[in-house]
Amino acid sequence: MNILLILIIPFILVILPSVVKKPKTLGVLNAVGYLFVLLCSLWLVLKPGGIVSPFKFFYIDELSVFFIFTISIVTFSAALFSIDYIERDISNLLISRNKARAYYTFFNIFSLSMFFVPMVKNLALVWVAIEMTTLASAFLVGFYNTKLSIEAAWKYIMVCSVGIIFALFGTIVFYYASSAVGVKNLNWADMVSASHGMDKNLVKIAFLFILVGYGTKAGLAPMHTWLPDAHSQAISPISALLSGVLLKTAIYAILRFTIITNKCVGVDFSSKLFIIFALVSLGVSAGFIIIQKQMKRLLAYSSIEHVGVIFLGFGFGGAIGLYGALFHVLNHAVTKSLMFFGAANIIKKYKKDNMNMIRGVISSMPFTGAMFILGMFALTGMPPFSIFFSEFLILTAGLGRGLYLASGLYLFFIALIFGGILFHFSKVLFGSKPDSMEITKEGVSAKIVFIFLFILMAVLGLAMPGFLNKIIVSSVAILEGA
Amino acid sequence: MSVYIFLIGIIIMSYSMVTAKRMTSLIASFRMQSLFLFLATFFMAMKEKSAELYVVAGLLLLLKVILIPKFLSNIVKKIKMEEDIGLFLNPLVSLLAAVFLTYLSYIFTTRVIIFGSDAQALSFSASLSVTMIGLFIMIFRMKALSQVIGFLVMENGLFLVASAVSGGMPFFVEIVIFMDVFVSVVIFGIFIYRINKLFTHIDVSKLNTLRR
Amino acid sequence: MENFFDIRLSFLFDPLAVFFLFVISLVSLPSAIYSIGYLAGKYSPRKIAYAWLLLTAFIISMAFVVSVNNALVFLIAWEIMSLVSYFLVVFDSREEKSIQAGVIYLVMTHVGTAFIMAGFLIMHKYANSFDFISLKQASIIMPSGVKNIIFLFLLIGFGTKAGIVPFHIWLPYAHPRAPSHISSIMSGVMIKTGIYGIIRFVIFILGVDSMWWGNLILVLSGVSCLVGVIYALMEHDIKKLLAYSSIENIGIILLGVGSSMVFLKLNMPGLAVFSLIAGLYHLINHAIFKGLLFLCAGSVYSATGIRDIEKLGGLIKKMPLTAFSFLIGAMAISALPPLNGFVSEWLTLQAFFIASLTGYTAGLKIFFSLCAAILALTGGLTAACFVKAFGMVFLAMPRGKSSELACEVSLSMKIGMLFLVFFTIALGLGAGVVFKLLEVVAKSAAGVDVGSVKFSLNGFMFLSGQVNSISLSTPLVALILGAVIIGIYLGCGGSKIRKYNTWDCGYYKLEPRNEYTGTGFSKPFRIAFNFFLIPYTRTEKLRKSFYYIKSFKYETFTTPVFKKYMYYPLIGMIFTTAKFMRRLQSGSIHMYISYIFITILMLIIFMNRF
Amino acid sequence: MIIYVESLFIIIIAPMVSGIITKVKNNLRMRIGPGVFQPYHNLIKLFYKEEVISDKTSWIFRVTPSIVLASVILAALLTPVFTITPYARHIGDFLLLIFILSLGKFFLALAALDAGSSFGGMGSSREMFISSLAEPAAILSIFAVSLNAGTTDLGAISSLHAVKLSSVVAGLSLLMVAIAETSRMPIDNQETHLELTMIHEAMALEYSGRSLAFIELASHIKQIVFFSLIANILFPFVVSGGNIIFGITIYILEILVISAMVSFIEVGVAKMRLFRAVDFLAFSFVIGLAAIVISIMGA
Repeated sequence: MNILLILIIPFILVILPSVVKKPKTLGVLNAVGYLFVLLCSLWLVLKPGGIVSPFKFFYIDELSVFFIFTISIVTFSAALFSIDYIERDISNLLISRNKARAYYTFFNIFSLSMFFVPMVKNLALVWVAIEMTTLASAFLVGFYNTKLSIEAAWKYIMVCSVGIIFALFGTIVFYYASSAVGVKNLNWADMVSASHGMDKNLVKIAFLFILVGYGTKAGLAPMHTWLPDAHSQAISPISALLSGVLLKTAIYAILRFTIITNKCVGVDFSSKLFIIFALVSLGVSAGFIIIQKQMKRLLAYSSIEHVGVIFLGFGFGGAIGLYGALFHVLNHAVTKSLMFFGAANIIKKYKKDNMNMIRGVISSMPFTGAMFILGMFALTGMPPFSIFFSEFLILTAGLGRGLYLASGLYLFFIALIFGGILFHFSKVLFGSKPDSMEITKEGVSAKIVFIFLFILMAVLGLAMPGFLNKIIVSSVAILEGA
Repeated sequence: MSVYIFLIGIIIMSYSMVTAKRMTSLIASFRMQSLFLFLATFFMAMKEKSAELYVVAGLLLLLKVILIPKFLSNIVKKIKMEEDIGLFLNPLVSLLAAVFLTYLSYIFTTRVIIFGSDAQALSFSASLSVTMIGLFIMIFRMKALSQVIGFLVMENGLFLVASAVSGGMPFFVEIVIFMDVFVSVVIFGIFIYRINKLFTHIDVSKLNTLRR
Repeated sequence: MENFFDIRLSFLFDPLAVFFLFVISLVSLPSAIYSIGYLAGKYSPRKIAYAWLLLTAFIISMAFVVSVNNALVFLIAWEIMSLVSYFLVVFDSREEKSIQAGVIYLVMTHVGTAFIMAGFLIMHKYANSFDFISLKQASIIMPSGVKNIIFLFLLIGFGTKAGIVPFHIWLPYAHPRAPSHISSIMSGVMIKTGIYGIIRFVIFILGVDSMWWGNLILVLSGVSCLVGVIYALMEHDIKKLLAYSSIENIGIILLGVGSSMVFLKLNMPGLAVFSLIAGLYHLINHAIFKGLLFLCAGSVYSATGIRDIEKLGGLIKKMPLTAFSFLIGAMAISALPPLNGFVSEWLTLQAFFIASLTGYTAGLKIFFSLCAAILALTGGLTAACFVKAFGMVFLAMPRGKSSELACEVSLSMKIGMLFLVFFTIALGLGAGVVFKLLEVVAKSAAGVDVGSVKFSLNGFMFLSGQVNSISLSTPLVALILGAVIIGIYLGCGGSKIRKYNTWDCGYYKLEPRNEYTGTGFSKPFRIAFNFFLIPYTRTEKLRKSFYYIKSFKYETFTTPVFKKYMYYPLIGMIFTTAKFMRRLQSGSIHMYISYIFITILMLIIFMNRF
Repeated sequence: MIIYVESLFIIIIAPMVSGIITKVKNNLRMRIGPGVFQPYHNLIKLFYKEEVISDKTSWIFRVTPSIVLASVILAALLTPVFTITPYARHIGDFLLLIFILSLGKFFLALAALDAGSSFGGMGSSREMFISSLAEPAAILSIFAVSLNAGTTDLGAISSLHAVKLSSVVAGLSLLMVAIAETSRMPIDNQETHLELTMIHEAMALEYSGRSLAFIELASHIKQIVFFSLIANILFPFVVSGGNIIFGITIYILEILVISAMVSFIEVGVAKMRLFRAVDFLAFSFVIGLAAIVISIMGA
């Protein structure tokens, strides 16, 4: 039942703005709603799972639950962060109150469509849901309606649509392959069970198209080009959503198809592709991070990097690799949202995004600064934070399989990116703040968000809670096709 | 048999789209293509006597032949853009490229995917080439609107693929996809309006301030 | 899979770990005491509290590093140690220089850690566990090629932290930037964790597999010795000078360790243990006197606010106790008897001597005697370096207002320094006892048990199977020296003394400007080693007319070889590639869409390759 | 007991050796020159003179002379002279000897800097330069001989009872080191006080009276220590126990020969530029290495 709650609450919240007029209350209600969603998904995680599919329309196993959980965490924190953010925008006369309400509407449509992705049974509907996420978020990317944001939105929507079209093509070919063996509905479970009989050649082609299509959405290089624009121009809570979970939904879709493909043509095919794309993404992101000037763009490129890492984990495979990759999905969602919120505060404070002009954040806004620096180290894979462990697991898998070249490149790029990020952010964080600037106190809600995410970031690393471990392990089992 | 005529019509139309220099002609030939698509589906429906296919065909007629082209031409009128669609490649070269793409998709179909029946292979390659041409239009035409049309052409191609390889997707999937496409076109339209408002043109090749 | 995440926090308190824990506490305690006086007044209370927090975190993390029993936990502790020390390096976060230093430091150490990680994981591939014991067992089944790879990775990783050439460049940046009590801990203890890593993971766990390991380490450490000391001679920032000399001393320590590795391979356990003892002895000595020297430099800095020795001078009258401590430290580091530095260098030289006496091949013998020569040269240069340092900072006339107005530091700082002074002398005189204790450590670390290292306690008498006996007794040396000096005083003290100006060739007045500068002092060395230092000068004339030159400016520089020919090209390469890649994101949407098209095309063409 | 007697003996005769060298030099230059006991007279004269001390100096300046003297006396105690009971000296070996000498040098260099005159700085800089290059050469050369003896204990070295090629070569390099260390031609010139060339004298420039006496005595002792080392290395036939007269005569002969050689060299060659000294010492270093190679080869 709570599955439906997870969908119903956002739906109600979609309608809410037309009823409630005051943005502040709207924001609070929003946050409360997503708190409930988070609790529901937590309950899903805690409850000994198994496959449930109400109405024959949904299909929810541990993998979906894991992704739902991730999405709900990020959406909750984004909603919470939005309260302050939107308030400040209104008070700065950046947006009107109606626009604020529009924001909440689109926010909810967006997250609703994201929640749909891991739930629906039919792969074509997965495609539809992902397309919907694009359309909904396009408005949020172009939210401020400036030249830059509109440009970003156009690129985002166009590039992603093209990618998505390829994904649809892949889906159709899959459908053809499965219908050849008599499965004429696009239900994932049936296709998996039928996967042995499918025409290997067809499945391979289909998978290529799926990978490129959804890969565009997931931000794999060289189809990543929309990502930095969209992430940097989007309104900041949404940037967190975009890189925190939107990419992950695309990854989810790819995973579903990967399972079928692996069953049909064996693991090697997909794992080779994954590793290649992952390394390309890592390299590209490393290069761009080193020469980056703008904070949010840098974070965007680091999302590309982390998507690369995740795919590397899936490519390396094996229980350890898959575990690491899934764990990394969660870790990256948490850490990157924290970083985006921090960047949002900093940019709001300094009124500029160019890192060469921002100095002394630690002294001008101590709380955010502290969180941001810790987040930076978490993001670059320093212990005791969680990302270190997932990256470590992935590396273990790689070396365990004896893929020395890939692992070496992985380490090299990680080190490069570490250097780049440290170089840029340490200049921003330390140094002396402009004298005219006075020290700010963050709002309560913002503080709560930071602390919430930070606790996740730190705890997941040192003490993995058992239930989460269980869910990941069983999703790994699903991925291995057991 | 008659299906093939429509197929050929569809491909011809996509060629004409490639050679088109003016927005109006582009939209018109898109409408024609959709019409051919509709006819193809309609005949298939008659052949198989399936209500679902009739409904799908009806939707095709409604959306792709009537609503969307109308909407697009409205945009053209509203924003009174200058007519030409901004070519990176001149029509002749584009045409050659399109033909080459068709050939490529034919090769792909025959060499890589091995179909049961020859007819299937033919229609598959045709539809694939339509998709490719759509992509070609998206890449080599400057104006936002022409990109939208390219997108729609790709979508047409996909629809054709779906119906070619396996008599159409499951019914409700088709419906949802139609809805989706319609919504996305509307949203594209909205963005085109905004672009026009901000930049006073819809030449997206000039939208290149976001770099690095 | 699950066992990946319950990180069992088990400890291994074998003699090696205990030894390192002792070293850590030995240096940390006085530095902590010292910091009370050092921080007071300079920083705000919040900042001081922050400093204490970091200090405790730093010490704890180091303690973890040397005492845990699990490679994964070791890695975590290792990274946390680096992180905390980074925060300490950027403690004065207002200055761009500290930030830059922090970045260089953390990036270098992170790269090192990446290598260590790779090494561990390759080991883990065979052991399927991170426990030291199982790794040790697994080391038997590893093929020797893999062992070589692991060794190289570990050497690079730990070498970066230890600061052996050519991975040393972070050291002169990072150490001076941190607050002085931290620099003393960093230079005294933290870089030693790199040595710990090499001993623990290469000698103890991996086991010396082939000859060239030891030889490689010997060569590298010999180079580190010379490079470190030569740069130290050229340097005139007092803390940078000390940092460079740390590089040199790490080299000396590793000379001991490396030769013990060679002996282990040649299976001469007695010698192996002996030279490992030598290495460990120098390790603890360096920890002590380098800590001491950094504390003294800190006191000078907090008294004058200057680190450039060219601007200091005459402080021995203003701050006698600091001067005395620094003198003791300088004597110890230049291996003057009867202080501790002398003992450990003596041991190392003995190790080389016996090696060149009993080594298997003539080539090996000559190699070892060359190592001895290098060590001797290093000793001489170090003495010169510290004569310069002490002379410029403490002797003669003050070269500026700030050093005239300087006054002795607060009590806690004095206590901190005196504590280490005491140990500097104690480890010199009590050499016999220390040797006995270190023998236990070395035996357990090398994993061999030998009766062949005997010594009696007057000083100590080293007898082993191959060699006749030699003897050294620091207490006796101290006794005789003391006796003679006192005798001289009693015998013929108290002659008539008249105070007068320094003789100035009849020049009307003698100013600080006439004094010999540090640069002048090191000029002979600069010319002698110009093949390595590549000095160049820049002169500029301010002239009124063509004939009348108003003033003449003359600067001399030395070329930082490793940075110029090793690191800059590397970084430049990376940046050029990055700049080239920038074109990928050209901003044209048509381009972006075509990327997708090309990608899919490529994939389809090469489909059957996957 | 006897060893301390002989150490005392060399301490006493130390100044005379310098006197002899000066005498020989003068005779070679067709001069009469002062008698061989002149150094004693100088020392006594200085000992009773009033001291002038710069007011810029600190306690380092005061303690230095006694430390220098003490260090060389300890060195003298370590040095084998003419009667060797091996391992009689439990103090230390040749490494200690080298390091103890450098202790003296260290303090002398500091004291030279202490007065704050540029001469002192020049002197200490050059002295440290020379000695830092001379030390490895010395260590190498004695290393070679100890390889023959199988131990670094000087007693054992000097009672080897066989002239080996390696020890001869080593002795040669040690002679060069001795020339450098005792500040003689062609490295340094004791006779002049020319600012631009002097090294050792420049360091001692500020000293006068009793302190100067100590330092002079110290340099005499240092010189004889080196000579006896060379003697016992080149000609390691020092009697173990027994027949002391024979030992003494041989020893004295050797010392005379060596000092004659030194004075010949001093008269013969011209002083080098400071940076040619590098080549000189590098040469002795190489010879020492050669000695090691030879001894490892077993000759």
